[in-house]
Amino acid sequence: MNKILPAPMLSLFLLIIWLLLFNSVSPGVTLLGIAFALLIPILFKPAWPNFAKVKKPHLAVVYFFILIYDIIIANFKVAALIVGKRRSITPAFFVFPLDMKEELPVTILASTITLTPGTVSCEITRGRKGILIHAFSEEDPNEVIETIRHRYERRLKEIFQC
Amino acid sequence: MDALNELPVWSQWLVGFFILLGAIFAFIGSLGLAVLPDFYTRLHAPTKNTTLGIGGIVIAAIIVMSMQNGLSLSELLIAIFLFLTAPISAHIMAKAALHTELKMFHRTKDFREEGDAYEHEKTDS
Amino acid sequence: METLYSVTVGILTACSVFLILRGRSFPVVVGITMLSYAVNLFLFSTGRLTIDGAPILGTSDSYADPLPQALVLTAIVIGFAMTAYSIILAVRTRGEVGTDEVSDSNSEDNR
Amino acid sequence: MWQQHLAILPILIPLFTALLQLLPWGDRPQPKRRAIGLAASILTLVASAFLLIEVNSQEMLVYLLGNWEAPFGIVLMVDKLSAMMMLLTAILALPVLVYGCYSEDNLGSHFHALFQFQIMGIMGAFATGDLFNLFVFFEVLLISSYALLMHGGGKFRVRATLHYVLLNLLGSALFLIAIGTLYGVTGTLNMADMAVKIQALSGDQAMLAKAGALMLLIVFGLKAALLPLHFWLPQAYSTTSGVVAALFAIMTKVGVYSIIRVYTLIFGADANELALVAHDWLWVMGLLTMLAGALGILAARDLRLMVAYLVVISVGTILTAYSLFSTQTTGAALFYLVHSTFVTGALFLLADVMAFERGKTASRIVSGKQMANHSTYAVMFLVAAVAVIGLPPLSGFVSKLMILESASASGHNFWLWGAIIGATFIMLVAVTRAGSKMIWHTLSGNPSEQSAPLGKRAALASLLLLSLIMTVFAHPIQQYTQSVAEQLERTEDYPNWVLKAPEVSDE
Amino acid sequence: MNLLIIIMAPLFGALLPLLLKQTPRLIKTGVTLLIPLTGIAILLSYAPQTLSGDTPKHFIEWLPSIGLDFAIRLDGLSLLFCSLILGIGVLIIGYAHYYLSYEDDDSRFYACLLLFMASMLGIVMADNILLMWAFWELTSISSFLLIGYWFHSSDARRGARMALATTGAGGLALLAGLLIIGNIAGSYQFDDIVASAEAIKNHEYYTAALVLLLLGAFTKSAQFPFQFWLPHAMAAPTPVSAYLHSATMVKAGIFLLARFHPVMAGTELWLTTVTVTGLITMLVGAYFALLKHDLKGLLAFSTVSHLGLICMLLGIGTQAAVIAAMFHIINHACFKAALFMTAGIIDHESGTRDMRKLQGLMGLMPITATLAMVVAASMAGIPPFNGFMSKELFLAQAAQQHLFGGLSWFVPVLATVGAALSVAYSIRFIHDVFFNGEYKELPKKPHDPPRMMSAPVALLALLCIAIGLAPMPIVSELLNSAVTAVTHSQTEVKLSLWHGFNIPLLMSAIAVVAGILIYIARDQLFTFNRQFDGQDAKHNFERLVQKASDTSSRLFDKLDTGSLQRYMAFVLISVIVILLPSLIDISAITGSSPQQSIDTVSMVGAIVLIGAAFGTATLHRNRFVMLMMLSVVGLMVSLAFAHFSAPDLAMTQLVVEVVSIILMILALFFMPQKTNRASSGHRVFRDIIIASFIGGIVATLNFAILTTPAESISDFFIANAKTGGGGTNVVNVILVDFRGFDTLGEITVLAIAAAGIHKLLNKLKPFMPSSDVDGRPWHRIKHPLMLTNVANLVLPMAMVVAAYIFLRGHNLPGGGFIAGLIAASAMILQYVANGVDWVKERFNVNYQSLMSIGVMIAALTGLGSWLFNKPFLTSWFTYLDWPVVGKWEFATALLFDLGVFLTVIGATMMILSNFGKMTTRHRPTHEGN
Amino acid sequence: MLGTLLQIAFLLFSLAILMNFWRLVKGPDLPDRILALDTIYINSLALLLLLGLYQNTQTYFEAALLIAMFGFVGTIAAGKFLLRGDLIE
Ligand code: NA
Ligand code: NA
Repeated sequence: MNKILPAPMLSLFLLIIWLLLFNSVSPGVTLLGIAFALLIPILFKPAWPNFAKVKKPHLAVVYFFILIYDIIIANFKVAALIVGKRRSITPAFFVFPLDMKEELPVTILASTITLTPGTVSCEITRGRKGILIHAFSEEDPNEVIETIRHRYERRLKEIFQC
Repeated sequence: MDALNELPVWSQWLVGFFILLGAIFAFIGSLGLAVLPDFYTRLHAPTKNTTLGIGGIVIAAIIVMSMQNGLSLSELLIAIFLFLTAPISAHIMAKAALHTELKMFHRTKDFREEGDAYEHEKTDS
Repeated sequence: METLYSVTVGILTACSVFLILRGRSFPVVVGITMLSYAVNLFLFSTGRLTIDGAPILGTSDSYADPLPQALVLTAIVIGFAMTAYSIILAVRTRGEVGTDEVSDSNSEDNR
Repeated sequence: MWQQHLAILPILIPLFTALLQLLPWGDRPQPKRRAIGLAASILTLVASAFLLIEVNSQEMLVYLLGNWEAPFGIVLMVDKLSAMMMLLTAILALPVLVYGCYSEDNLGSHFHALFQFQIMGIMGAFATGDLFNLFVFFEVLLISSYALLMHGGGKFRVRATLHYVLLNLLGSALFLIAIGTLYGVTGTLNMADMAVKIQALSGDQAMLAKAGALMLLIVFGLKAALLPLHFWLPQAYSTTSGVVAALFAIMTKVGVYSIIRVYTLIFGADANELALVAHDWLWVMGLLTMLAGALGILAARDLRLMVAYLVVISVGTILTAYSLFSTQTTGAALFYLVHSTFVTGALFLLADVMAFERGKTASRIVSGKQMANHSTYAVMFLVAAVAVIGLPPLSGFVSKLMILESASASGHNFWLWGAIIGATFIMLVAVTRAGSKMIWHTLSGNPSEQSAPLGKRAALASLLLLSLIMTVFAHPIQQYTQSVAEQLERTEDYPNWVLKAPEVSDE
Repeated sequence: MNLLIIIMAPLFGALLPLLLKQTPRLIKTGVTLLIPLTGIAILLSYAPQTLSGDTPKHFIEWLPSIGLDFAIRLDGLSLLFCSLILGIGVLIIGYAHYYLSYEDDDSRFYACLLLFMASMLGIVMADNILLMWAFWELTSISSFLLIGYWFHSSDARRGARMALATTGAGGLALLAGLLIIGNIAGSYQFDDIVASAEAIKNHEYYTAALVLLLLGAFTKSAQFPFQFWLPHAMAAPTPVSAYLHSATMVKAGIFLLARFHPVMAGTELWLTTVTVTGLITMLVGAYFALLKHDLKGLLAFSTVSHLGLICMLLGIGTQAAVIAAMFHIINHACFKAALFMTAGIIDHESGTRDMRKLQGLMGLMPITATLAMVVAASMAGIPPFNGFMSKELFLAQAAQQHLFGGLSWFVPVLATVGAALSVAYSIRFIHDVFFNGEYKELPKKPHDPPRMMSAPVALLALLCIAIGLAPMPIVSELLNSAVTAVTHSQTEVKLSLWHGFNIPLLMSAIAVVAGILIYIARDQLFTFNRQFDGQDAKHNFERLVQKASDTSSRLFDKLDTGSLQRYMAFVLISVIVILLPSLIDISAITGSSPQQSIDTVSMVGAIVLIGAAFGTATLHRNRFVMLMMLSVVGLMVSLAFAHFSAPDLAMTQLVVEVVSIILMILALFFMPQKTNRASSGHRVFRDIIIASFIGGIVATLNFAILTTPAESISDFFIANAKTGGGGTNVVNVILVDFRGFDTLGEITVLAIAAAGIHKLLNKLKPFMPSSDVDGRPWHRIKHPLMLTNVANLVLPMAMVVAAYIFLRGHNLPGGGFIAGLIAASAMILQYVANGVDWVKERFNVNYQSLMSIGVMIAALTGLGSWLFNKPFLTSWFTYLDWPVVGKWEFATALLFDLGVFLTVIGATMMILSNFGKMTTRHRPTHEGN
Repeated sequence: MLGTLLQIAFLLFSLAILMNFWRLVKGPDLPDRILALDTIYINSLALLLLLGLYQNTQTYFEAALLIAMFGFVGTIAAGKFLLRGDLIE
């Protein structure tokens, strides 16, 4: 199984991409897609790191929608600030202390931080202890840290069980 | 162009909404890039607004294509790739900015402690 | 549109030529690369400018001239190969000669 | 089966050989590479020879690539000129490769692959009947030459290569502009078809095409090293390794060939408003090129540089003669072209072995120590000098005499006579000076212990022998070049041959 | 055929001594001697024919189309010269046998001598004037080798080069003259030319032809003002001087005058030029002969003088003058060869040729002295020797001519002066060497040479006496036929020693007396001449050549500065100069097509494109910014392609752009990132002008084309793409099918570039900065975590996209090339994100083989059509109906495109990975985080 | 109506690109320029999508996809250059 299907999630993902690309689920396309979805992970297996496995896929879906929602909100907030009182913003640098160490979850978290309200993850600090964040306009970093911890990090830990 | 006008009116409204939304967001993103005071704040504008702006256009495109030829989600791929890569770009740029010690907006509050970032360490070459 | 297009190509060419006349290898290579862009635009336009007529059968009533497109594609690839070679050659020259100047050290071109 | 594909063999053989040379050949690849390369070069030579024989009886071979009729597909159009140039290339390549197989190929990587790619590019440029395809093959031969020029490395070589590369990149850009202009006006890329379309042009369109035609002159002039586009050549040829320089004896000829091809077939005498657009320019530039070359050999302080300028002179001579645009002068110029390719190739090799055996003084025109094979080189130098200067009895004399004779006495031609005779005199003075310094003015002491391998000397000798052969068989060769010129003159035949060549139908 | 042997024997016989290199000299000499002896034998067999008035000929076709054939003849003139060349040649070879020392390379000497002999024979026997010229130049070459025989001496080298340069230049002039003559006559055969003599003389180019011809003759014969090279040729071994400067080389010029006498002579121009030149040369030569302290120098200038004499006679051109000339040719050959050999013997035996050191040798070498006195007397024109006779004839001619109207009396006076000088230097030769007091210490103690070495001299001395005493039986027939050949009229030569008391005899007497007086007063002459010392022709020549060389060098340094900027400017200015006139000729650049309207996007695109272009050009000193501007240009170009219906181009441009920028940034690491202002203001101004012109030209062309109605072959592609090529993406079908050959070439270029780059990087020792441009140390993290992860994610996704783009390329935008670049870009991202080692550990792909195989697949696909007897690259496609899957197209074009795909990946990766590997392993780093 | 909206969208995106370009020219620092370039890429992607909508064709889809996929590679390269100088190590 491992030989034929080294990364089932990836294969599935690739198949989806394939079908999206062709915009068709005709037998020919699907069969070929399956072939590629199986072949490519085998070919690129050495380059596929030992990523943490998604243990709770349904939570991942929830996470995804929360993320979409937050992205939209984030946009409105930042847009309002840009158009409105951009000279009075109070940017801030602070560190979000990480509670996880796994590569993939940390990456997802950092990406999430960047995509969501008023924060950009600038650095992952030494020993993967924290994420240096730049906030667009934030008086109190602790509030942000709490939100991130609660809203994203917690969920990610659940999804990946780490 | 003519083909678009043949779409049902409700979908025209929907498409129009998403196009406008996307365009406005993207515009604001770029506006932010142009007018915000320092690099770090400017970084926020395009990574969020422009990305979402594209999202709007993508949705509009999906609606149009789907209305014409049945469900068509190809354009979703564009959004996927964009959402996957935009944070990395921002991350690397921010790293570079920190590394080159760019001047910050004077109102920036710095809660960093020594050792939070790598670039302050002395090299041992 | 044709005026705008040709003026743009002309300016692009002029800027490239200016770079080509610089005294160091790097700007010259960049100039040549940019010139190849201009030339590609030029070659492309010999099929005239067609909007909404991509030469994909069944997508339009009147198609853009596909031949110049194919030629430009070839030209782009060749241009890429040449850019790659020349830029690395420039690096090598700098490594061996110690400078990236392309004019002789005792000529006035350098000053 | 292979006869019907004869026209493309001189392109495909080097291509596949080069690709094979790119594959790893185990721990000691070089002997295998040499064997493959030599075998392929012999094959190419045989194929080119057959091609010439075939063309000599059939006038022209047209090969429809992809079985698409002209002008839509790309055609190979091998007429007598092409066949001659291809055979010339193949003949030159063999001894040069033999020379290269004596450790020259160890000086840098990919020598054998690049060598074959180079041949492929040159062959393709000679064979193709399509203007854009000519560009592609120009690029093939240029990129190979960029890499080959570098062979062996070194400060001066790298620098000269950089200049050569960048100038030629500019040339390639101009080439594309010219092609674009001509396509924009005529709507075709096939040269024979373009010739037909050009004849029909008038007014502004003709002027537009003229601009394209003249732009091509710059492009080809750059390749051929016509003044004032020749500056790249001396540095590039004089700093590169001998074996590469010798191979490059054919490179300027590609430019010359293209000029002859385009300004005879497309913008020749039948082109109505565009008839002979380039010939006045060629005349002036050719004469000035000879002058520049002559000054160059006077100024040269290094034998290889001197030979490089001899190449410049040869280009000037050929093109000035060609610009007179008569069958006789063209025929004579082509004879001279063949001769000068062999002789300058031989001279580059000679300069190389001499430099090797002279040691520290290398190929600088100063007295140096006696070479291990001193008397051999003395004789070779004498033969090469006599040939290249154009003194009797060797091929240089024969070909110059042909040019002078064919440019019958008239006001215009006196300039040519003056230029050729003047250049010959300067060559005489400069080359004897070099020979007297390098061969006669040897320092006392033991002769050099470095001796170039016999194979190198044999390769060199065989190139010189070609000059002798061209002298003895001057008449048949001259008859061939004359028939080439006559065929070139009959431009009306080309569209008939090329555009009416039938596709191969299913049986 | 036999006739041919006379020339061919020495020509190919020249190889014999070289082949016999290892044998004793005697054998070499013997074999060498056999060759001219054979020639003499053949000559003798033909002589009766020639003497009876026939002209034996032989003809071999060589290059009939230009009139160059191997045609030879043996008329009286040829016979005369052949006898001299072969006869004296035999003597010289015998003499050289003793003359050359053991260290001398006798093989080379004999070889060159024979080569020279052959070329001389060729000149005098050629029936085709182009052939004659070929041999003419061959004498220059072979004499160059002979004069430079002792090449270790700088005098020999310089003398040889000067001789070659002078005679070579004359030869080239001669060639032009001959071509003109041949052109007028319509043939290069001698008889045809003689037949058109009148036409030639009346032709507008006659003057030019004659001047060129005379230049050839005068340089060869060392006539004034070209006499300067001859004395320096004396650096040659004496046998060479004896041969070249008595009987052969210098006489070639005289021969030429004689040969062309029937064609060119008789005009005012001929008469004046040849006569006056001869006269001046005679005087100048004689004067300098007297001044020389070197025995051979004296003889050399005496030769110049005597040649002037002959030349003058040919100028006068009457039959009697020609007889005198021909006779003197024989006489001069005899006594001058003998004198040279004598000088050689003296040099050989005493170690010097300086007359200021030599004296009183009479007692030590009496035989030599006796012989020398005989031949010197002949030279001085003392009866009863042969020299006297021809001088009498000459003086008679000088006295009789009426060439210069009222000033004609000048000629006999000057002739007498010349004769007097001749007497004077002859006396000097004898008196200074053999008498003039007692013998003084010399490098070697001289004595008479071996008998065989004197033999040739003795033989010639005897000949001098014999001819003098009995001219008619010995030379009359030969002279008769020679003069007939020159004048083309029947001749009856009458020669006798005694003509009675007459004007010439008086002149002779005056000359002898005056000569003695001049000799006595010679010291005053030496003193007078000392002020001109340092005016050495050799040095002048060297200086001239050096100066020409230096001037060219300087000119070159000015013009060709080794500056690429300048070369580029030359090319661009050429474009402007050549193209502007034709663009000015265009009446209106707007063609008949209407323009389309401009939309917002195009406008903005154009503005950004132009802005970015300006940015790239102006910010070139801040290179990183320049690259970013370039990126914008690339992006906008790609948008333009998209906007104007070229999706394939847009995609290609996009991906290529990405890869190029990466390459450039990679390269920038090894380059200065910021540079100081490098160009002066006026140069910038010049460059802006050039750039504007080029931009203007391109824009004009572009606009003119865009507004001209299109007519092209493209409809064919649109019509046949689906039916003939099996695809709906016409561009792709063109690429892989209609013009697949271009694509094959294109991927070949890519492969070559990759191989070339590998070659470039092989020995590269790049300059590597340890800190960035502001002096900041580099960031310590090589591979940021987020980047690594995303790159890993993107790789398989990109592969799916690549597969998709590849598969559908034939029908929709895409294809092997773009797919290949997509795959390659994803791989590059791996390199950037994870590093070389990481990738290498995981993918052990030999990119070079991959790319080679890629091209091979494409090429083999093309080759496949051979199996079906179709031309290379003929495509084939079919629709396969598979169960479940449905109908799928299979096309060979896809296979071809696969080759493209693999090549692109292989080549791109080979380029980037090799370049990436360049950096040192020792950079301060910190793995991951 | 959609036509007008599309025109407005074109205008907005065009203005956006102009503003990005202004930032690219102005800087002041390299990261600013990199960011501007990155944004130009993304806005161009949007333009391509809009063009596709406008012309009702999918021919620009792949080009847009490529920008989405590889537009950031240039940014990464530039950033990496600032950080390490060497892209591939
Ligand atoms: Na690297
Ligand atoms: Na590295």
